[in-house]
Amino acid sequence: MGPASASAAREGVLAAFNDFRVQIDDYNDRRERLIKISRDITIHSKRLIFLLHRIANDDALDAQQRAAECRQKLKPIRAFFEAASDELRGQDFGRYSQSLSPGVQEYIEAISFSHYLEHGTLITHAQAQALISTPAGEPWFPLTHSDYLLGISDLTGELMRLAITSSGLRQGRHKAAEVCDFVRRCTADFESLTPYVNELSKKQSVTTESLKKIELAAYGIAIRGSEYHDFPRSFDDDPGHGRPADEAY
Amino acid sequence: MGPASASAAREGVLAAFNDFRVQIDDYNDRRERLIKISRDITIHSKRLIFLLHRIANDDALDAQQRAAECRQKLKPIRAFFEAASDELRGQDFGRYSQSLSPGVQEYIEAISFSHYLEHGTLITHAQAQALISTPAGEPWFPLTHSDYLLGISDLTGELMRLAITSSGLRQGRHKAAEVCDFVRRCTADFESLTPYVNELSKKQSVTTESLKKIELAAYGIAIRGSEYHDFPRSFDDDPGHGRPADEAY
Amino acid sequence: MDPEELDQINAYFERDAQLREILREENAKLDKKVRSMVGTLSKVHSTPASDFPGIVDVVRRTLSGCNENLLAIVSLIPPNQLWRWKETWAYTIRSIVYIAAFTEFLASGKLISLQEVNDMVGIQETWNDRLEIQVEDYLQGLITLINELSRLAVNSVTLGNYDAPFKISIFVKDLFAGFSLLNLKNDSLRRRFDSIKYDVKKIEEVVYDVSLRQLNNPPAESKAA
Amino acid sequence: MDPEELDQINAYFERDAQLREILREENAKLDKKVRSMVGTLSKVHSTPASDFPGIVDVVRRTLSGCNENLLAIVSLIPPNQLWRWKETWAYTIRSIVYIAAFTEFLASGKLISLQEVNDMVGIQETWNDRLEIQVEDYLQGLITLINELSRLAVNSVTLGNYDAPFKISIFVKDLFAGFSLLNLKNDSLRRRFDSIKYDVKKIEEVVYDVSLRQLNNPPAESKAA
Amino acid sequence: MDPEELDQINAYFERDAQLREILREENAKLDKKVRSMVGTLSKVHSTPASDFPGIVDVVRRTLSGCNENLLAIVSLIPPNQLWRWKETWAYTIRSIVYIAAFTEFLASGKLISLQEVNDMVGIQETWNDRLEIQVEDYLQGLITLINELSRLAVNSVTLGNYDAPFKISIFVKDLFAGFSLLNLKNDSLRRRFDSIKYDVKKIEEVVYDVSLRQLNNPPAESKAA
Amino acid sequence: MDPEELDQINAYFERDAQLREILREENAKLDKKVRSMVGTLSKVHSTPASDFPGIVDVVRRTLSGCNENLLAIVSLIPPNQLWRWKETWAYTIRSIVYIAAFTEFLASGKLISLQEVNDMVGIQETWNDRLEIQVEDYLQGLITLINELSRLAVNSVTLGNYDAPFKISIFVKDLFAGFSLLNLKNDSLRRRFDSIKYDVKKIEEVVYDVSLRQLNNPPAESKAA
Amino acid sequence: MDPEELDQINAYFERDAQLREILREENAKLDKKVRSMVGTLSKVHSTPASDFPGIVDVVRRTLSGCNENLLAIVSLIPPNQLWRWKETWAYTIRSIVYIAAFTEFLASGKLISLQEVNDMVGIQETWNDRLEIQVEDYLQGLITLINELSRLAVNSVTLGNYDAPFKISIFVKDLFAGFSLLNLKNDSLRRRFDSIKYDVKKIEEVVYDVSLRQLNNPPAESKAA
Amino acid sequence: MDPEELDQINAYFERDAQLREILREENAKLDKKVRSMVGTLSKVHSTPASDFPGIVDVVRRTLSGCNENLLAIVSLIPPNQLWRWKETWAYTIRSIVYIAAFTEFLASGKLISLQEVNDMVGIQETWNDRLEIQVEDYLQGLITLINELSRLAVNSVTLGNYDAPFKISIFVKDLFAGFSLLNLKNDSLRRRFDSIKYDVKKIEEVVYDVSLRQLNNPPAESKAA
Ligand SMILES: [Mn+2]
Ligand SMILES: [Mn+2]
Repeated sequence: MGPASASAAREGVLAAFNDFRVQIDDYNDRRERLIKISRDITIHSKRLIFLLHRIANDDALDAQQRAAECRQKLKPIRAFFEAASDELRGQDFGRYSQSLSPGVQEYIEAISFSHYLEHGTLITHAQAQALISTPAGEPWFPLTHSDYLLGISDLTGELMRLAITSSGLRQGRHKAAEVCDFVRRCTADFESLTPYVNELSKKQSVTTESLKKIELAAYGIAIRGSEYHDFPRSFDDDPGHGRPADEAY
Repeated sequence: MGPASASAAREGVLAAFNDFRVQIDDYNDRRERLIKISRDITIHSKRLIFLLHRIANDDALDAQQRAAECRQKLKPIRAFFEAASDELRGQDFGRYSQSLSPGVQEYIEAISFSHYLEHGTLITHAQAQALISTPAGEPWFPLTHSDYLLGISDLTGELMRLAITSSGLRQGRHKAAEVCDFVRRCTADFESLTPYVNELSKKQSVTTESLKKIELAAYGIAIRGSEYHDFPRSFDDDPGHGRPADEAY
Repeated sequence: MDPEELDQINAYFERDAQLREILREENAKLDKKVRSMVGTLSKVHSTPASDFPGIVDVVRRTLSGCNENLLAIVSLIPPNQLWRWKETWAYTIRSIVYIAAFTEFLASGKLISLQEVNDMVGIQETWNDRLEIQVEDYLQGLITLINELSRLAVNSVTLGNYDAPFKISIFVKDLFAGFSLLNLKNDSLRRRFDSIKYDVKKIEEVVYDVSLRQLNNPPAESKAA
Repeated sequence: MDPEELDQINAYFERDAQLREILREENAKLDKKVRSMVGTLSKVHSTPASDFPGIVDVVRRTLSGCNENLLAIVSLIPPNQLWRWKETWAYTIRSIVYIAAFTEFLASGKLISLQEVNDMVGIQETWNDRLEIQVEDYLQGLITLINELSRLAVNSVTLGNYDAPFKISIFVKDLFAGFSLLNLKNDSLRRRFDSIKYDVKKIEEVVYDVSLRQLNNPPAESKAA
Repeated sequence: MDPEELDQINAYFERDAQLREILREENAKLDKKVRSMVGTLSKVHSTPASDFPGIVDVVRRTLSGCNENLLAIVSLIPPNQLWRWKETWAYTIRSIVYIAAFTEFLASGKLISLQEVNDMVGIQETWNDRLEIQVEDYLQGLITLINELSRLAVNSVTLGNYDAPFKISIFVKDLFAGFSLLNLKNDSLRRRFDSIKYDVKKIEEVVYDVSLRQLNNPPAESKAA
Repeated sequence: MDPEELDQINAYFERDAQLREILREENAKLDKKVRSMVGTLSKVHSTPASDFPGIVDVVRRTLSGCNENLLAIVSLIPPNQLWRWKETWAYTIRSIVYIAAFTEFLASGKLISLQEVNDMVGIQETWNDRLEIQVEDYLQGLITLINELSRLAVNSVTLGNYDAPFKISIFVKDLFAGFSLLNLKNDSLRRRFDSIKYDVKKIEEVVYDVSLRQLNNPPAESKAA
Repeated sequence: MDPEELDQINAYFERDAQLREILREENAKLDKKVRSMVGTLSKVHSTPASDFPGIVDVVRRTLSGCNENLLAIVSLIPPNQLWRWKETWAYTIRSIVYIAAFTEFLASGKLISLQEVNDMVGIQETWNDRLEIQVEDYLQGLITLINELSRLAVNSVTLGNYDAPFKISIFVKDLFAGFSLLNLKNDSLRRRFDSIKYDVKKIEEVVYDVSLRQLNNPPAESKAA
Repeated sequence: MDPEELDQINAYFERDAQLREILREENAKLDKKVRSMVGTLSKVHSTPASDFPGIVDVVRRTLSGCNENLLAIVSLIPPNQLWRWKETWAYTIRSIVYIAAFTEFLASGKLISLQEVNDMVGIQETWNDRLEIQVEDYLQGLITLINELSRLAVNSVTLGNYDAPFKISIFVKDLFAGFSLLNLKNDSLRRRFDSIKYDVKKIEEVVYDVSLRQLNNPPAESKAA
């Protein structure tokens, strides 16, 4: 092997690796873009969840107004999904979807919270997929079962917060019992799936803790309600009658 | 129990706790002071070790000059020991000596290094204790066996550095073999004590690693020396003959 | 290597270690004052509301005396090194915010602003490259206040003061609503905010207990609170 | 190492290890008594206050019997080696403080002093270079007492004793004020002290529940407290 | 290395790995049944006490059906290797103890004994070098029961059953007193035992809430307990 | 959750778990062949270069026989699910790349291309939605080759072959230059790439040792390289 | 809880704890002998090969004396509880394997078999439900030997013995090839096996250094190896 | 809470998150240039010394072009926030120091000063509250240089340049002596410094090999180097 062939070999190697560099850079760039989109979706979804907590107990709003506010907040997220869908066509979904997962899960948490507040039921996989679709109903990309389940699992934490903050409020008294029922069913349903989804089984203990906190909130309402049954003014009266009526109470 | 006696009870509690506060503050202050002294001793001891590394291979100095430089550096440490001894009289030694331990161990590491460089032997417990004593030979406080052993254990790490840096130098060629022997004996002696001193058994694996590195240095010298036996200029000549003679080589 | 440059580098490392040591000591002095104020403030739980002004007075005097400690600290920090050293005093500063905010609530029933806390302890605008109450510190201090107010609601009723829970309820719910508007990251602030829902709930329960038993004064007055 | 010196060091550590073993066994005997007293004391949670004297009596008899175990331990410790060995029995001594303090509270409603604990179990002044209840042990024992008293406040009310929570509240608040005077480091004492805040809160809530419903006897007193 | 010996070593590892795999599969089948029973039992939290017998019946039928799974497992274990393989099924066995003990409590209010658990699922004395409910497993199952009973106390009250907490309280306190007498080492059993202190406290608080408001039927009974 | 939907999800995951199990078994069969080839290849460290062709031959025959295993795997993967399952066989595929690349180096001194690896084991273009050697797998395999070549440089000299290190040095340096062109993230590829710096250094030292002693044949060439 | 059952449970825990304690003490005695043998063996690193027989002799005498300790241990283990207690002595047994294998290598240059280790220390076939050298222990001991042999290769050369590395290299490579054929799981054995790759490499480098400088006697032999 | 203040707080949190993002991107651009320079510099290992000037030239041109990236970064940092953000670019800056110091050594054989590095990439004195090469970064860069120079000593000899090791030896020993005078804490700098003893040793060995074989030029010349 003379010097000439040696340098030819070197050129060959460098050419091949230049090619790899392009492929690796493309892979990393795309991952970076998706991770950024995922972060953006997460931020917006978290804000939606905060908003839902705020309006959940706001007497001044009716169901329709609430739904309208939600849809408003959902709009910008659609743009992110559309941007992500370009990177996730065909084979690429398998390759890159993990980078978007955190965002998708937080989004599922947000829309399932909104769905629960509006309908009192669990959003189905199909309904959730429909909210990750073009206006024409074409899915931007498939919603995986695990993203769906992990999002729902986080929902129970938000419901716990809802149950506790609203248990002190008049209109929240029935809520705690309903939420308790709902989360109990979620916990039971998840139980059969934990052998398959590793992260879910980790989250299951958090869910169980949330359930216990909700049970305590429901208990508090029940035991205090039982005492005030015989009182001159009923437990369900608004005791804060001295306050201005338009206060978010 | 009327209000009067209630407030009397409270006064009693507060008086007692004020007393506790004084005791706890005194304890904490004293610990703080000792920890600071320990840190100061550590810093000065580390500097002494650095100095010893620098002068160990310095041809320009003879043994006496080296010893003199060391004594110079030891002086300020004496003042710290004197200060510490005030806090460690009688019962207090048991109570507070732990706070000073890190400093004492680093000091043992330094003086045993210096002792080894001067005499080629291990400093004994009595000799080390004598260096933690007033000029009149009165111990400032007792040197515990574990501080002594743990300090010596760290010495082996410094000897490893010495063996490697000096193995490239002319006058270092014999050193590696000597150090190798010395550390081998230390490692063997410690082995019988590891069941009693928990920290020592942890350090023993570091010591063993150091020993292996020293063995490799000694090996390097031996194998290279064997090759150069037949060479026109001997292995033990100074090959850097082209350099200025006063360079620290 | 140039011997002079070596000396400079060594001196640089030395200074750093010493500064860390001295700052810790100065902060310990300030912290001692802070603990004493917290102790004094904790008396409100067993004191009739009529005696609150006395407690507030005592605390505020110590509070304005903290200025000298802050001055000592700020004079030690080299220019531009706020972010390097702030962890040393962050915890103490948060307690100062809590103390200032608690006295303000007791005195006026109002929420103290960050600027008002600065004024109370004499933190200067010009220090802002060295020592500053950060937004996070201010919010952390307010959360501590909420924790304490839920206890105060309970203890006020025990002492026969049935109006206090209503005042506290209005104040805390307003603050809680404010916090809810913040976009918090998943950090320690978020975790502590998450915990105050229990305080809000407890205060609400006290308000209900008192209202349903009609122990509080005529509604008109509670409105004024 | 000089072989003779190596042998000496080995012998020294050997003696040490043996003493540690024997001390551990002696402490296990004492600990058994302590567990049994803790078990007896836990009956107060389901016993009317009128039967407390009987429980206190039984416990105190066992308590003074601990003297022989302490004597056995102290006779093993070489002079001046208190600090070397105290970890062996520290945990047991803290339980003894707790037991002594609990019986004193049940009997007289008062806080036992460190000296009184010494007297109860016969710890001599002259042992103080070998075995001694340290301030920290005493305080740890009192914290355990506070943990237990918050349970007692709850269970007393269940048993229809509505005055107990008020007594407990005064006692615990005084103690809490005492603890607040201490400058605790970030050590186990500090962490446990932080935990008693929850006990104080719980007791306040029980007092609140009882006051609100005016179930206790002389409401005037509780307000004055 | 001798090729024949290598083959033997490989065969040994192979057998081991296969047995581990099969045992895991067999245990997974049993675990599925266990999970389903746990699911059914968890309905007690939202069911009136009058419907408990139905739940108990369903669970007990599945429970006795576990015998075939245990038989499958025990037949796989080589003689004398109980201690080698027990980790595979220990967690499942503990759940079985919990399930058996919970049904017994719901049915009779009594504590099930280890032998009764063996009988319920048909574990034979002769299996004892291969498969056995160890004392630790039994105790672990009981601790899980206590965890669950504190939830049941809470949820019973929510459903308007004010007597259940008193029953639970008596049962759990008795069990707790038993556990307190055990000389537990610092292992997982000890840590979990420490956790049931919170359950006991929680149950005491529920009993307190009900008693304070005099919601339960014969108040005399609770005092006597 | 809707019971029907729950069932569907359960069924979906069940199918998944089964496929994973079968794939693992198929991969284990392939892995066995791979180990045997790695074992054969490791003989080069104690074999004169003249006997390399025999080793290469043996290995290549087994290598082309891997096709049937890959076929078995690819036929199990549902369309488009490459990314879902590739972790199952990725490690094995990387070893295949290493083996193919090593034989190529031994045979021709050249770097094998990804396409040539595909051809050697019969991976079809049409499988690319189910089974494919990814660029990352190819690079990982080459890193393993570099690790092995630094050993080969050392052992060749031991066997008196003083020219091999020069060949290896040129080959590895070219490859190293290629790797340096890549922008690697902080992942396992990056960590392993960092490790080959030591191999490069080792090879440089061997070349140095041989050059210094002028043991190699045509020194002119090595200087020109 | 039934008092009698409680007593039984306590007795069960007690027996267990005592047996653990005694076993630990017995193992400590054996361990002391083992440490002393390891110490004696470590002298090979600074001793000419001609003095190895003396070292081997001394060690083997102590080794056969271990039989009495093993007898003491095996007589304590209840039937069938090998798997329960083996962790107590596993580490010591592995050291015994290492010692036996090292003496065999020094004496004959050969690999000791598991059965030969048993014979050397008098472990009986009939003990096998209580005490046994497991295959894992045997392999772990051999790995320790390899770790030590790479040191010996280095130190032999330092002492001017240039042939030892070649002997060691042949022995270790053979052993390494054997290990490579084992189907190890991802456990501690696997991790330690990964570590011996470094030892093999180190030995190869020593052989390289000696060959490069042609210091060894009959170069032909090393090439043939 | 004041809505306007709330908006401000929210905006403050928002800005922070965005700045972190943009800084990361800007640093990535700079890092790309740095990698390319490191790649170019690595050619010295296979290039005759006569061609070094060309390599130095190419690198220095890119180096001065880094100024625009640093400018972009410094313009993003708010005043006084050097310590808040420096971690973002610290690693890149250290590589810049290494590159600058390597080119200086190749060009003049001298040690570059921190100020000269600043000048080379145009870092302004006035930026020092936002972006600055810290002493630690400078020292870290020099350590990387030493690591690289020990490789260069080896490879120079392979390429027949027998004088380079002497030059490198003088330079590195001087630097090593300088580092030895620093009082380093036990941090990453200390650990990396500790590792360079191997580089020093390797360089010495090369110098010895060359001198003893009398391959270098007449002594007079090496003195001049
Ligand atoms: Mn959430
Ligand atoms: Mn050291």
